[in-house]
Amino acid sequence: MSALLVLAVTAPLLGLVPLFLLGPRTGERAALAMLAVNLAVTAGIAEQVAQGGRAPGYFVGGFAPPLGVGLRADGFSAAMMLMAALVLLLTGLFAMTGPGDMTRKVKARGSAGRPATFFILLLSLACALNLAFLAQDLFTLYVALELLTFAAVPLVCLEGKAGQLSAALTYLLFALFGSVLYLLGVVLVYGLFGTLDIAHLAGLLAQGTGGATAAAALALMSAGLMAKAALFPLHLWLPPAHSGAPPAASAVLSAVVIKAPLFLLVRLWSDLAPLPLTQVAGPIFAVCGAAAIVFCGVVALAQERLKLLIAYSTAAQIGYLCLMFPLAASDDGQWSALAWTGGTLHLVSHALSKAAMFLAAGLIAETMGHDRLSGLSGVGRLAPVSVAAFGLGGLSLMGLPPSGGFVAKVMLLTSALQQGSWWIATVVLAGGLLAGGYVLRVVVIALQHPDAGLPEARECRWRALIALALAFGAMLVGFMPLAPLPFLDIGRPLSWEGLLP
Amino acid sequence: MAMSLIADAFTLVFVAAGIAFFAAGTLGLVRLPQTLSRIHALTKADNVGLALVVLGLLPQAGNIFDAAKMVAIWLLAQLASGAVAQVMAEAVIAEARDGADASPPEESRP
Amino acid sequence: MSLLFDAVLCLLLLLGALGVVATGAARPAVIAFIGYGLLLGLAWVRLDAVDVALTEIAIGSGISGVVLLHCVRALPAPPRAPAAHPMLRPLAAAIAVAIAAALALAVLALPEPAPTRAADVAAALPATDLGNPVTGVLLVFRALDTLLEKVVLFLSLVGVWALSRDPACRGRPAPLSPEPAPAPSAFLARVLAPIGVLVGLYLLWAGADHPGGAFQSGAVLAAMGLLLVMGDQIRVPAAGNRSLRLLMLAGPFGFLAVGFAGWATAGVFLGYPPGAEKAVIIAVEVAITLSIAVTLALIVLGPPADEGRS
Amino acid sequence: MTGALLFGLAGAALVGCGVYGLLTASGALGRILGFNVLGGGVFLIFGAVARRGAAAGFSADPVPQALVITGIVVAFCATALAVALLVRLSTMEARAAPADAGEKET
Repeated sequence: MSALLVLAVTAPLLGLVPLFLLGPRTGERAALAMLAVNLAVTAGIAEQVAQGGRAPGYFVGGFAPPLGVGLRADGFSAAMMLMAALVLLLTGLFAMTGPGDMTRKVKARGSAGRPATFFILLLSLACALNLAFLAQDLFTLYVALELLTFAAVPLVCLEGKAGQLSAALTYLLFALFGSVLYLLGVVLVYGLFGTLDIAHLAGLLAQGTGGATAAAALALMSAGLMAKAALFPLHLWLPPAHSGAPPAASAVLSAVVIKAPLFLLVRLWSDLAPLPLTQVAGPIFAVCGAAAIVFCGVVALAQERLKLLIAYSTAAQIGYLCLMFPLAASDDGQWSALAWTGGTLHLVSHALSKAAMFLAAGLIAETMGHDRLSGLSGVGRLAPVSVAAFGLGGLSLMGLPPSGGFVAKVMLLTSALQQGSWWIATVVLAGGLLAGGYVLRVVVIALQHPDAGLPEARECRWRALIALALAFGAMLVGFMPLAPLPFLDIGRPLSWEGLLP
Repeated sequence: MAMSLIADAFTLVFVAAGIAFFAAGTLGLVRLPQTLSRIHALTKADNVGLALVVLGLLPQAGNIFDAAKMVAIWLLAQLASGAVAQVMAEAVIAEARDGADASPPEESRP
Repeated sequence: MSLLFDAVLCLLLLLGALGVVATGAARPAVIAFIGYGLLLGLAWVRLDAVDVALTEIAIGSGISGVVLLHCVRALPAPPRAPAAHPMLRPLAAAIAVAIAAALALAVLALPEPAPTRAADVAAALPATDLGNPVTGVLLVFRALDTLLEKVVLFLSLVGVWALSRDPACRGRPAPLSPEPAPAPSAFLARVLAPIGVLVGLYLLWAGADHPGGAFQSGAVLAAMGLLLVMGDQIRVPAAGNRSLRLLMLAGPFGFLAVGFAGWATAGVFLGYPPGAEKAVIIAVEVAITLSIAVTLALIVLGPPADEGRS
Repeated sequence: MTGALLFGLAGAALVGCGVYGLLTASGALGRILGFNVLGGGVFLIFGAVARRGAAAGFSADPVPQALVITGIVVAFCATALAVALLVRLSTMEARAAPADAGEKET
């Protein structure tokens, strides 16, 4: 049993105590320390997975599933945890009260003037995300999703403006609707099988038991997760919530928060559902994904506000993961493995690039005092590092080399072409063109000669460098070899083998 | 045998009477025109109704603790409904007075 | 006979639910919801789930009801909503009926004999020394869920407080009821609160072996606290109060500390020391109960008012 | 027909009611109530599942019962947070609206 799995879930929570009891200054330092510990713990888990070649597990309280609940880290979980921990730590650094923040009156400081609340929510997000990536029990996953919702919603309205409050309320209502659908599916699963442990359920489902009710339960859980992940057509809550939040909050919301329900969607359909069922459901997800890429991409092109543009881009990019479902569920082992790696790499590189872009947009808006695209010409002179971070992050969205987005899209494209899914290949390419359209539009405006006099302000340099670091991270993913990554297949298919007596 | 028959008959009569009071109280709640008279009908009738039901169920209680619990429930319900009826009535009267003043209750903030 | 009672209860539940969703006005809908919660509590008793019944009535109907009624009072009367599309209601009804019918079919299709974990719980429960299997599941077998659900409760208060205009959240929440409290309220608080506290403590104590436990007890204690506040018997505490904050953290973090201690004593996270299981479990329950009581009451009271009013 | 089945079917009907409420509600409060009715139905189905699982001397499977208790508390947290957001939003809107708009409220 690996104690690191327990630490991944509990260590972030320990930071809440100083934040809640002591002042924000002490609490902030403790929170950043715990986020660093979180990164170290997740790195340790990834190391364990890679070294051992199998998934470490833990039975909480010593009770083995199905009576107890188990935690387990396979290669896919470890990769996602590492990505989330990195983004959370860098965003935490971005949001910390830095030199000059106390003296200068900076309007949109990282934590929106509420450092204690912001870091409590950020640490809770770390706990919820790790739990979502590790838990192997459908109800524990429900608790993880709720924890995620309760940490994410207040982030949207930290500044307390009316628009943010109404966006947060819409977000909460969508998320609650999603949870209750998910829970309904869980109830049916328990009624059918008397267990909620994913490994046990996968075994039972593979025998073909459950019939239509099992399919309905999976569909209900998926619909709930789609509402939480803002998958088309349930994406309406995302743009106002993600664009209205303070920059650091937008970054984590767009980069990592929606990744947890997406991850669970993948978990559900690639590890839990039997293959024949996935082959039926896959094309449905792909159609939703394609609609998201095209529809939200076109809407992003038409946006006049920088942050709204990035938010719509998030709603579009979620679609790529859904294109993976039919490709990864095919009987053709080689090309399905390539699609699987491509989809995962897309999740990771999108997280890094989107965090970079939202942080950069926040700095640009802070420098100019607004984020209307029409008034941003020449901002490249005032905020060169931010604009560079935005452009580099955009590279990954467009799928141009060298970037993680490029590698991921090439893998998806190859897999689609090899399997004869021409329409999926077309959507991948069209999505890249749309992304190129909206990213280049911003970059071109930023590099133009200024129309009028520019304000006196300058970008906050150290914060811009954090955004740039994230964008570089997204670029680095692009140096992966164009082949299925064996690490992601460690620990699949799910089982408690080696842990059960 | 005969004892339990008598006890059952006792229960039947008292619970039925209690239900009749509840029904009357509910009818009053639905039919009476004014809030104050509704409160009056409801609390009076329900308190008596609950008392009769509890009394009727006492012979059915398995032991003295269960019986004591039922009596305690009745007493607590008495207390709560009496106090709540008073508070509601005061609120109704205050509302009527404020309505006559026609001054909008602007939320005051320092 | 009892099936007839159940059928009538189900019918009433359905009518209650329709009363909640089909009433146009907010206040009647909320009152119908409170009634719906009470009926649900009865249904739980009929399903042999007294623990759930207590939780549903205390939290699902009681404290939720207070929160919702408070909301109705705080919201301005909505301007007459523009008439919805005439097809909306029939369409929604059709969708709702279809979903209900599909779900009913799924319920009817559940396998017989029903799969159950009862045997596993029965086998593992004696080692914990607990008599109430639900408490066993909540605090021993699935303790991780319960621990994190305490964090959810804590976060929901953090979320409510984040709505305060004072970023430091130090002030007192605005009073719930008009001040000074009406005499009957004060009387009720003086007489009922001691009895209620006793009931709450009894629920906590009984929870190890009989229906009851931390959630139910915490909700009753929270209600008594609110009663005392509304009856002007105690003052709403300031959100910045250090000992208040310690109490809020006691539940989740006391539980977490016991979880870590399990590593030393039982060799596993969230394990209990062999031989002293019941004592430690009850200690955890006491800490959780205090936190639940304080947190629930503070959630109802709402965000602290602006600074300078403490 | 057993009691458990009856309550299971009632739960399904309550889910239908909740969905209807969510679809037709004109304001956020209506949606919050619809969500709660829907949640109550889901929990009731779970209760029926638990009752069906009576075995080993227990009158019901304790695992789903414990999960429902957790679920009820989480649903309450959600309701409370949504209500707090709604109240804050409406006070802000009331304050932002011109003073004469508030006349007809009394």
